[in-house]
Amino acid sequence: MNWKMSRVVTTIADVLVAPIAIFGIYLILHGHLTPGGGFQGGAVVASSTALLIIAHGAFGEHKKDLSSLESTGLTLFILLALFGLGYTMFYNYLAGTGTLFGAEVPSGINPGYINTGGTVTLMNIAVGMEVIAALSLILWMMAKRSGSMDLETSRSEVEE
Amino acid sequence: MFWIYQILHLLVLLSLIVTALAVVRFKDLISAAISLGASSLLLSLEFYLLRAPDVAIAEAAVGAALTTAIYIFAIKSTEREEGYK
Amino acid sequence: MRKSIAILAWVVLVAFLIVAAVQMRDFGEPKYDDMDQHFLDNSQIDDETNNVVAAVLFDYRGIDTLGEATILFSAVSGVIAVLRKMRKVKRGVESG
Amino acid sequence: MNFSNPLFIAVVVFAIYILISALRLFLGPTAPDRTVALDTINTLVVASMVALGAAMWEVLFIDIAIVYAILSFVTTLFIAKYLEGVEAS
Repeated sequence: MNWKMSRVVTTIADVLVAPIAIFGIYLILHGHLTPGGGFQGGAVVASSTALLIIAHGAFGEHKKDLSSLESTGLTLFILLALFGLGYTMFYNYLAGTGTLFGAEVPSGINPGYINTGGTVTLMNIAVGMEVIAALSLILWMMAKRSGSMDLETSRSEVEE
Repeated sequence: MFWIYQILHLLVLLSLIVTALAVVRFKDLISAAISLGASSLLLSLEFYLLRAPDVAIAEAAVGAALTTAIYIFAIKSTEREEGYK
Repeated sequence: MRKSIAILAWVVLVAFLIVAAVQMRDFGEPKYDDMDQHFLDNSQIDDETNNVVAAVLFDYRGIDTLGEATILFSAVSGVIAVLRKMRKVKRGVESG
Repeated sequence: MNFSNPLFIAVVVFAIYILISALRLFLGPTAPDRTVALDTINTLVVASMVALGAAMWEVLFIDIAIVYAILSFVTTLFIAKYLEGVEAS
């Protein structure tokens, strides 16, 4: 596994990375309306990272960036939970107040609006940040430290 | 016509048993990883049939893609054949 | 001896599974469903979300999600701690 | 749900094909055979998910089929790269 993949795979991976990441971000942002949420969307975005790693190799030094992104997500999640502590923990203090993500939902069956949800939407984003960073970091560390993904040689040089 | 849904469950669960048995029985670890991916995919289809789309997405993303990738990195770093040494 | 113990354990496990499968109730009919009906009725009023699963996951049962996120964090910490010094060893033993 | 929809019969046929492919995955002598069986199972699962989403009249269930189709490509790519490395070396 010490060579780059062929040009067909590299091009297809480059084309496919953006739709996968956008679909994962859609799953995260619409977590309070459709099936999905922070964990599922984060896993989909992390699989786009896996596609990049398999096509181009585990290049660069991203350990500190990913680690700090993960810590930021978890801290944001805990802070959002703790801000509702005047009532109980995880109290949804933004729902229906008209501020950020605070619009009111008409009762009954309706298609749903993105500007609702209160802290649920923000917690989806926080958990999504954490899961993206955590799964990407696990994959990247495994690929990098196993020593098999440096990708300094191309395939034809290996065959010769 | 509800029996057609029951037949669907039966077929998917039977395939799940076949692939899960393959995971345990294979000595070739890469074949076991492939079988684990197939088992995870069929488990996701079963969640889909039970109308739990959230769990189906999570199972497909984590079980099928990321776990297989991590297992293949681990097999690449160690040995392919299972054995006692 | 080991084989007979294994067969005995297998028989006991299969017996318990058969008893559990016979006693299982139909899908979608749990024994207690008071909380389910409360969630279905009140999630649009309490949380302003249309997805009841998201409301349960992040508001009613938020502590469980916090535990899940903490487990993921500790898993990543374990991976980093295990794989941190592997590079030095690889450099000393083999090249590439 | 209306179970008299003919799409359910199509999904039952897909499930029979999935069972046959799972048997090939169990019996296949080499790892490339099993990879091809896994890819066949992936395609059949995506097709049955789309058919079930049409039969159950749920638009959102198509999203899962899209996720599935994308992620199965990544899985197959990983396995193929490992097998390629083994055969070359």
